Amino acid sequence: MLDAAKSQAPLVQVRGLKMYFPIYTGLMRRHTGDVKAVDGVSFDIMPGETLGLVGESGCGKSTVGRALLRLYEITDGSVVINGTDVASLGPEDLRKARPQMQMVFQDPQASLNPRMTLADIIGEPLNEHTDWNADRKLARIYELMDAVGLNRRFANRFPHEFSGGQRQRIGIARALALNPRFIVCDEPIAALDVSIQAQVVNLLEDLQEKLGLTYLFISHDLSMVRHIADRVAVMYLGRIAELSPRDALYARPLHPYAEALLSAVPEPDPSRAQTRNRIVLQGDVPSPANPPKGCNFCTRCPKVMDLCRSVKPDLVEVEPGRMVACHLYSSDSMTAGSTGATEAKERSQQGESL
Amino acid sequence: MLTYTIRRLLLAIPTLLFISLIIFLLVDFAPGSPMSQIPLTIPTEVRLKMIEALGANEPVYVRYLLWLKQFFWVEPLVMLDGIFGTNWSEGMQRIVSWQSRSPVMDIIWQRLPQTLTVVGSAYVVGVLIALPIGIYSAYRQYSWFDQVGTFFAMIGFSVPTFFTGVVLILVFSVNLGWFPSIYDTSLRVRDWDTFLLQVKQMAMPVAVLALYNAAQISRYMRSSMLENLGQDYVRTARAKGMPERVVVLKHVLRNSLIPVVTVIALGIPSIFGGAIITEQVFKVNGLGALLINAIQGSDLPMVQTLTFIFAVLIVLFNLIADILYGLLDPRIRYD
Amino acid sequence: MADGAAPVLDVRGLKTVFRTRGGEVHAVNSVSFHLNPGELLGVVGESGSGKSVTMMSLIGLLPSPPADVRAGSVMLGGRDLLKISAEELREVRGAKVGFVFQDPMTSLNPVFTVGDQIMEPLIRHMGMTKTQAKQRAAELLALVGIPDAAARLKSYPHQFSGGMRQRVMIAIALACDPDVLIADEPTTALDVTIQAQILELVKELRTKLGMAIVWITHDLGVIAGIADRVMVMYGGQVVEQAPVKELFSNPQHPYTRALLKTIPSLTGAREDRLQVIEGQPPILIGAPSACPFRARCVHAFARCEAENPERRAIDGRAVGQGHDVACHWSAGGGDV
Amino acid sequence: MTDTSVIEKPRNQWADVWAQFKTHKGAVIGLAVFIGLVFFVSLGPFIWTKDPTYINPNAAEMIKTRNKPPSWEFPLGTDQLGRDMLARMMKGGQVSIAVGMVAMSISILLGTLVGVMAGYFKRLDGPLMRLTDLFLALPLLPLLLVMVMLFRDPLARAMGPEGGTFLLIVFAIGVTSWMQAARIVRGEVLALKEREFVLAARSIGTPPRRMILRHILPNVVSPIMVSATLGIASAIITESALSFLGLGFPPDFPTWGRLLFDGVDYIQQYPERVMWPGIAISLTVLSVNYIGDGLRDALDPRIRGR
Amino acid sequence: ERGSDGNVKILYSQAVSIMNAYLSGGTKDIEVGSLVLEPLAGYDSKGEIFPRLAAEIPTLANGGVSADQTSITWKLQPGILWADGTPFTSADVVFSYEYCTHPEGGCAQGAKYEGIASVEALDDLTVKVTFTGPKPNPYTAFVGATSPIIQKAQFEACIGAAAPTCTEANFAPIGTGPFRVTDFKVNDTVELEANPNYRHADKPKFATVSVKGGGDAAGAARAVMETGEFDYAWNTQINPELQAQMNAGGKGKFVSGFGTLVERIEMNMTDPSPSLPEGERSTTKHPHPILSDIRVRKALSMAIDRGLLVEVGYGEAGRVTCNLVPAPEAWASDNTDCVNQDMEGAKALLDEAGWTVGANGIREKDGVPLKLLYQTSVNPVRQDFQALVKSWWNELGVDVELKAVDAGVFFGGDPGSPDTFQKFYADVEMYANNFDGTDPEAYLSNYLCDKAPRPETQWQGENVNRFCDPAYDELVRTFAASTDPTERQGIAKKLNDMLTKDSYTIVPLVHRGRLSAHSNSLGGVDLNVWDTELWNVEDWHRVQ
Ligand SMILES: Nc1ncnc2c1ncn2[C@@H]1O[C@H](COP(=O)(O)OP(=O)(O)OP(=O)(O)O)[C@@H](O)[C@H]1O
Ligand SMILES: Nc1ncnc2c1ncn2[C@@H]1O[C@H](COP(=O)(O)OP(=O)(O)OP(=O)(O)O)[C@@H](O)[C@H]1O
Ligand SMILES: [Mg+2]
Ligand SMILES: [Mg+2]
Repeated sequence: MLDAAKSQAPLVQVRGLKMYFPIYTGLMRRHTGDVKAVDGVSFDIMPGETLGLVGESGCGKSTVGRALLRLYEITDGSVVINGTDVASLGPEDLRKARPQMQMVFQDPQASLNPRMTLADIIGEPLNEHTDWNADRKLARIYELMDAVGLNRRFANRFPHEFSGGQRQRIGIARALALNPRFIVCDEPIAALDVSIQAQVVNLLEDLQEKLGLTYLFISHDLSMVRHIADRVAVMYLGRIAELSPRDALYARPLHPYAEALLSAVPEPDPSRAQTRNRIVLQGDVPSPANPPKGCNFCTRCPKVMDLCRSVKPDLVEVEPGRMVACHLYSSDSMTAGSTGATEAKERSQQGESL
Repeated sequence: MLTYTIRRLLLAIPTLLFISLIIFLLVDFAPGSPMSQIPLTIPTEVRLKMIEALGANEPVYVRYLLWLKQFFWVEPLVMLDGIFGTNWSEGMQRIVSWQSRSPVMDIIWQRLPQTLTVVGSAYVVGVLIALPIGIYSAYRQYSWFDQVGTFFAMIGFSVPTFFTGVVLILVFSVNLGWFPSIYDTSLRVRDWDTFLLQVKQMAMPVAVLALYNAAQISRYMRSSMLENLGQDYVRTARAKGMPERVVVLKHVLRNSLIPVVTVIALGIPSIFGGAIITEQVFKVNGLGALLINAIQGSDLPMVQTLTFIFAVLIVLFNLIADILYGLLDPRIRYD
Repeated sequence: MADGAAPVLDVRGLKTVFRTRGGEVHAVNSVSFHLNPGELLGVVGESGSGKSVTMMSLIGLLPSPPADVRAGSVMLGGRDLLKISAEELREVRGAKVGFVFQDPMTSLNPVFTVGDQIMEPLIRHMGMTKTQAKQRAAELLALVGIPDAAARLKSYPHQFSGGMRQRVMIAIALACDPDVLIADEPTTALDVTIQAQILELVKELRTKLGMAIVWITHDLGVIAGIADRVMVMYGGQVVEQAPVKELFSNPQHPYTRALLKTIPSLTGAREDRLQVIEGQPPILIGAPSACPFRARCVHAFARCEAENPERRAIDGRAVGQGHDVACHWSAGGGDV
Repeated sequence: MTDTSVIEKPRNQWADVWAQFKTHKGAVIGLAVFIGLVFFVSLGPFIWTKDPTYINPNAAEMIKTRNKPPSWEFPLGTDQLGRDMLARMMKGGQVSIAVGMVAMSISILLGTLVGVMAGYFKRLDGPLMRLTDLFLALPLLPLLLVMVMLFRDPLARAMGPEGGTFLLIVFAIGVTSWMQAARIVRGEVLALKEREFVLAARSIGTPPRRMILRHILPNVVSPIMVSATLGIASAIITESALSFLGLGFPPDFPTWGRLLFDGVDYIQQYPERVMWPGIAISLTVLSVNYIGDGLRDALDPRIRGR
Repeated sequence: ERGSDGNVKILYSQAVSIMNAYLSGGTKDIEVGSLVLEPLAGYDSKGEIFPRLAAEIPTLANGGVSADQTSITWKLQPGILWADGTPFTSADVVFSYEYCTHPEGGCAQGAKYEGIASVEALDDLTVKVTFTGPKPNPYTAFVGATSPIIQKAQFEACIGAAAPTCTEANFAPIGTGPFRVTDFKVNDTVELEANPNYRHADKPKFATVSVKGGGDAAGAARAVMETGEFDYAWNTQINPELQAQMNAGGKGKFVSGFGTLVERIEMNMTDPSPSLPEGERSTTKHPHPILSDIRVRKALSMAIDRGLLVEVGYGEAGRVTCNLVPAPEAWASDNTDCVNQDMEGAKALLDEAGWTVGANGIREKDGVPLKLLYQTSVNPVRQDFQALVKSWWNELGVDVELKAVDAGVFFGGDPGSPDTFQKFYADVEMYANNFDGTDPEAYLSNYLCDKAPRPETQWQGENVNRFCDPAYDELVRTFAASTDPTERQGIAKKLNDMLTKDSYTIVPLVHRGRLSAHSNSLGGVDLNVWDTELWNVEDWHRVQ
C-alpha cells in the first residue's frame, strides 16, 4: 500500500486553513474580534498515510479536524479531499461527499446517542446515504461489527451497556459504514484505559491495512502518535509549529515547543526517568482570541529572541521533509527546496516499512 | 454586563410595542361591552350615548395611538408631577377607566398595596416554605419525608384555590372563628392590635396561595439540589472536613439556588397579576380582582393597561432573571 | 525508605461493597497497605480496579448507601478511622489527610472564590481568623506556584486554567499540613506540559514539606518518575506491590507484566503491533472466590478458578515491606 | 468476541421499557389507579346505565330524589336536581380525562416544537422566545372570548356542539400553556446541541429534520414528561374555570372540574359533593405524576440498564 | 342621637365603582351613592312616593301637577344644607337636569329626563318641570335614587364631556344625604361618616359606614349570617338549602321583598338558523320554523313546573308567576293559567300541532326534528333551571341543547358578538328583567314591532323576541295617551296578557324577590324594592 502512495497526488490537501470564531460585543453586537482557533494551516496527507496531529489542549487540533470535514464553515483557505474542494461545496453536494470522509470522536460516551441501539447507531449512515432494505442493512451492520470486533449479539444493546473500548469500536464502525477513504480520528483513545487504548490503536491499524484508509490522527499522547503516525504535525495555538516525519521528529525535535513537548512525556522506566532532563515550560497557553504579536510560542519559549516577539515565523522546510516555523532556523530556510520535501517523504515511508 | 443589560432593554422596546399592539387588538376584538353591567331598565338610546361619551366608538387605530401616547407620555409625566410637584401633565388626557371614570393608573396604584401584601407575602411565604422542603427532600431522596413532600406538592397542584379557600373559610372563620373571611383593605396598621388584625386577615389567603406556590417551587428546588449533590465539588468539600451543614447549606445550596432564583424571579410578575380566584374568595380586591372585574365589565382601557403592564413586567423579569443568573453564577459572562 | 519507622497510615483488610440492584459490588476486597513517613506510594491499575474507592473508603467519603465499608482497619495517628465517629472523622479529613481529585474542572465549587475555598479548612481545622486564613491562603497559592497569589485569591475557579486549578486543589489539600496527601489521578485530565509542571511541583513540595503521599494513576510513566513504591490493583485487590525499580525491572504478576507491555515507548524500538490485554475487566458482583484476572490471564490454570490467591512476599521480607504478589502462577504453581 | 453463532433476536425495546417500568413501585400503582379511573369513566357507564343528566320530570318524584346521601340506589348520592352523582362522575371523568390528556398533548407538542426550533436554529431563537414572551403576557380571558366568538359556531356546525366545544377548549388550553415547556425544552436542546453525538450525526450528513427527530427529541423526553404531568392537572382545573365563565361545555354537561365548582356551593350541607370530584382529580394527577416518573426512568436506557 | 351607634358594615357582592348615579347606572353604584346624594322624592318599601328634599309631593290635588299634566312644580324643603354647609337651592336641581341631559355627558339616567321641555327655578325653593306633552306619570325626574340632586358648585366644571374627568367629585360627591364620603377606593371600599349638616339632627344613628364590595353572594351571606363580620349584605341570592342552613345559624336574618323582576323564557319568533346568511339570521325576514306556531309555544310553557323551579332556585325569594308585570298589585294581571304543570295537555297540543313522536322519542314534523337551542347567562340557578326545563321538554319529546354565555357578553350588546341576548341566535333564552318605579308604560312599550333588534339598529332594541302584533302597537299608543290611572292599569294588564297567555312569546317563570341579609344587631332594616335598599339608612341603628 505504501509503494502506491509514492506516485500519487495527496488525498487531502489543506491550504491556508483558517477557522475564526467571531466575538461580538457591545450594544450593537458588532464583530469586534475572533477566536483564532486555527490560523493558517497547510498540509498534505497522502493516500494510505497517517498524519499525527499533536499539541496542547486548546491549540486547535479538533478544530482542524472538524473544519476538514466541513463541520464548521471555515473562515479562509481550501480543503481539497480526493479532488473536490470540500470547503466550497453546496449543501447537497456536501451531503454526497460525506461518505468519503468520516470522523471518530474523542469521547466514546458522548459521541453515541444514549437512546439508540448499537444497530441504530451503526446503521444511521446507511439510512442517510443508501436506500437498502432492512435485511441488507442488517447484513452490512453485522459485517461492520465483525470488522471492528464486536459480537453480533450486541446489536440491540445501548451504548451505556458497553465498556469504553467497545464504545469506541462502535464509533469506528459507524465511521466505516460508508467505506470512507479518509478518517479524522479526534483523540480516539484519550478517554480510554491504557490496556484498552492498545486494542483500539491496533484495530485502527488493521483497518488501515485492510481498507487502505487515510488517517488524520489527533492526539496528545505522543508515544501513541509515535506508534501510529507516519508524519507528525505539532500544533501550537492555531498554527503548525513543526511538521516532520515521525522518526526524525522523535529523534531530534527542531522547534523548541516540540522539544519541550517531547521532554514532558513521562518515561515509564524508573531508571531512565530519574535521569531524564525535562524541559518544564512555564505558564499557560495564551488565549487564541488574543495571540502574541510575534511567534505564538514566544511567551513560553526557552530560546526566545527579540525577533520572535515581533515577527511571526512561516512554516518552511528546513531539512528535507521537515518543516518548522521558527526563527532559529530561518537562515536555513532559503536553501531548502521543494524536491527535498518529496525526498524526505520517500524516506519516511520507507522508514515505516521496517 | 452593563452593555448586555442595555442591549436587552433596547431590544425589549420593539418587542413590547408589538405585544402592546397584539394585546390592544385582542382585547378590543373580544366580545362584550362596557354597558353589560348596567341594568336592562336603561334604554338602548341611553346606552348608545354612554358608549359614545366613553369614546368607544372611535376607530381602533385612533384609540391605539391615543393609548400609546397616554401610556408612554402622559402617565410618566403624571408620575413625575406626583414626585416633584410640577404640573407638566396638566390638561392632558389620561387613560380613564370606563367603569369608574377615574384614571386607570390611580386605581392600579391604589390596588398595589393589598396585592403586594397578600399575593406578595404569599409568594415569599411559599418560597420560604418551599426551599427547606426542597432541600431536605433532595438531601434525603426517597425518604418518607421526600415521598410525603412529593405527595403534598402534587395535591397542591391539583386542588384548585376556589376549593381550598372555601374550606379554610368554613373551618377557620365559620367554625372556629379565628380569622375573618373578608379582607378589610381599609385597615391601617398603626399599633400592635391593628397589626394582629392585619396578620389575621392575611392568614388564610396567604396560606391558600402559599400552598400553591410552595408546591411548585419546592419541586424545582429539589431537582436542582439533586443535580448538585452529585457534583464533584461536594466531594471536595467533604474531603476538606467540612461539616454536612456547611457542605449542603453553603456549597450545594449556593449552586442549586442559581436556577431556582431565576425561576422565582420569573414568577414575580404573576404577583402583580394578582390571584384572581383567591382574591375573589377572600374579597381582597387586589389587581387580580381589578382585572377580572374589568374584563367582565369590558372596561377596555383598564384591561389593556393592566395586561400591558403585566407584559412589561414579564419582559422585565425575564431580563432580570437572565441578569441574576449572570450575577449569581460567576461562570456566566454577558458582554 | 526508612523501613523501621512506624507507618503514618496503615490499612488492613479493607473491604468495601456497593449495594446495587444487580447485587453487591465488591469494589475493594481485603486491601492492605501502609504508608511510611515521607514516602510516595504509587497506585496503578486500570479503570474500575478500585483505586479511588479504596482511598475514599479510608476517610468515609463514599456515599452510604450504596457504599458500605465492611471490614478492616485504617490506622492513622493511633486511631482507627473506621471506628471513630463521623464528627471525629471530619476533624481528620482536610487536617490530617489531604485529598486531590482527578478532575480539576469540576472539583472546585464554581461559585466561590478560590480564596474562600482554600480558607475554609484553615478556619475550620486550624482555628484561624479570616485575616490569618487569608494570609496563609496566599502563601499556599504562592507555594504551589501561582504568581501574584494574593490577588488571585479573589478569582473564581473558571478564571483559572486546568493546571492552575489542580494547583489550587493541591493548595487546599496541603492547607492544614496533613500527614498524608492522597492524590487521585491528579494529572490525568491535564496536558503533558502541564502534567510535567505539576509533577515538578509535587517533587519540590515533597522535599520541602516531607509528607507521605499516595499517588493514584494509570500512567506507569508518571509512577516511574516520582514513586518510591508501587502498588498494582486489579479487580478490587492488590495484586502486586514492590519498590518502583523492582517492579519495573522484575514484574511478577501477569497483569503487571501485560500492563508494562501495552504502553508504547517514546524512545525504545517501535513495535509493529501493540501488546493488548484481551478481554474485559471483571464484574465485581458477589464475593470473589477466584483470581479476578483469570479470565484475561494467559497463564491461568485450574487453581486460579478455584481459589483467590493470597498476597505473598517473594523477596523474603514481610508482605507489604518488600516485593509481594498475589498470584498462583508466579508462585510457581503453573508453568514450573 | 468472535463467536457469531448465537445471534440474539432483536430485543423488543418496549419489553425492556416495561420491565424497567415494573420495578418502579409508585409508577405501577399509579398506572393501576389510572387504568382503574379510565375503566371507571369509560366502561362504567355501560354497567351503571343511569343517565347523568336525567332529572325526573315528575316534580313530586324529583323533589324526593334531591340531595340524597349515598345509598344503594345512588351510590354517590344525588345533586340538587336529583341527578345521579355516580353517573355524573363517570360522564364528567370522560370529559375531564380527555380534556386533560388532549390539552396537555397539544401544549407539549407546541412547547416542544417551539423549544426545539428555538434551541436548534439559532436564527429562530430570538423571534421564538419573544413569541413566548408574548404568549406569557397575553390576557387569557379576552383571548378565549375571541376564540370562542370566532370558532365556536363553525366548529359546532362541523362537529356537533360537544365535539366543537371540546376541540375549542383543548385547543384554547393547549395554546395558552405551552410556554413553560418551550422554555425548558429550549434549554435542554441548547445543551444537547453541543454534545458530540450530534456532531457525529452531522458528519454523516444527517439533515436537520432527522437530527431533531432522532437525536434531539428522544433526549428531551424527561423534562417534557415533567411538564406533561403538571399540564394534565392544570388543564383539568382550567376547564372548570372555563365552564364557570360560560366558555366551556354546555351547562348540563358534567366535568369533574365543573362538579367540583358546583359542589363548592353545597360544601357545608353535602361535603361529599365536592369530595368525589376533588378526589378524582387529585387521584388522576397523582397517578399521572407517578406514571410520568416511572416512564421517565423506563424510557432512559441508561437507567434501564442498571 | 346622631352617631351614637358607631360603625355599620355593609357588604355589596358587586363592588362600587363610582358614587355618581348619573355616570354609572349600576344598581350597586346607585344604592351606595344614595347614602350621600338624594332626590327630591323617593319610594318607600310599599312603593309609595314620599318627599325627601321636597317639602311635599306635588299632585293634581294639591296643584303641584298642572291639570293638563304637562308640568310639575316641586317645592323644596327650606333650610337644607349640603354636607359642606352651603345651602341647597333650586339652582342645584336645575343643574342636575342640565348635567344629565348634556348631549356629551353620557348620562346613564337620561331616560329619567325624557319628555321634559324645560326645568326652571322659579325661586330658590321652587322648581318647575315642564313636559313636552301630558305626562300621566310625572314622577320621573328627581324621583328615586336614580336621579339624585348633585351640587352645582361641585359639578359646575364637570358638565358634558368633562363629566368623567372629575374623579374627585364622582367619588366623593357633596350631598344632602345622611352620610358623606371620607374614603373611596374604586371597586373596593367606601368609607363614610355621618353628615354633620344632615337635616334631621338626631340622625343618622351610625357615626360611620363602611361599604365593602366584591366576592360572591354566598360569601356575602356567610359574612353576615355565619361569621357575623358584616351587618348587612346586599343581594344574597343563594340556593334555598344554604339559606335554610344559614338561617339556623342565628346570627342574622334574610329579608326579602318583591319588586317587578321576572325571570322568563323568551321565544324567538324569528329563525336563528346558522344556515341563513349573516344579517338575515334572527330577523323578521324569516319566521321561526317551529316556534311560530303558538301551540308549540304554549305546550312548552305548559310543560314547566314553576313551583319546582321556585323551590329549587329561590325558596323564599321567589314566587310562581305567569305575568310579565307581576307588581304592583294594581298593575298586575290575574293571569294564573300557567301555575300548574300540564304535561299531558302539552303533549296533546304538540300532537295537535302535527309534531309526532319519532323514533328516539323526539318529536318531528315533515322530517324536521323538534330541537331547540336554549341559552342563558352563566349563573348557577339559571343552569339548574335550564337542566330542569330541559328534562320537562325532553319528556315532551323536544330535543334541547343548552348553552350558557358569560353575562358580560350576553348582556353586553356588542354587535360583533353572536352571543348577546339581543341577537338571539338561539330558539329560546332565559333572563330576568324589571322596570323602574311603579309604572310599566316604558317597559311594555319595549315589545313594539320596531323595537326588534336587527342589523340596521346594530342589533340594539328591547323587543328581543321580535314579537310583532299591530294590535299590541295600537294598544301601547292608547296607553301612552291615557291619563286615567284605572284605565291605564287595565291597558297594562291587557298588554301583559297579550305577551304572555295570549301568545306565549314570553313565558314568565318566577317572580323574583330581592334577598338581602342583616345581622340581628342591626335594627331598622326595611327592604325596599322600589327604590334603593338603603333608602332608610338614617334610621338604621344598633339593637342590643
Ligand atoms: N464553537 C466555538 N466557538 C468559539 N471558540 C471555539 C469554538 N470551538 C473551539 N473554540 C476555541 O478554539 C480553540 C481550539 O479549540 P479545539 O477544540 O480545536 O482545541 P483542541 O486542540 O482540540 O483541544 P483539546 O485537546 O482540549 O481537544 C480553543 O481555544 C477553543 O476555546
Ligand atoms: N456508587 C457506586 N455504585 C456501585 N458501584 C460502584 C460505585 N462506585 C464505584 N463502584 C464500582 O467500584 C469499582 C471500583 O471503582 P473505582 O472508582 O475505585 O475505580 P478506579 O480504580 O478509581 O478507576 P478509575 O481509574 O476509572 O478512576 C468499580 O467496579 C465501580 O463500578
Ligand atoms: Mg479536541
Ligand atoms: Mg478513580
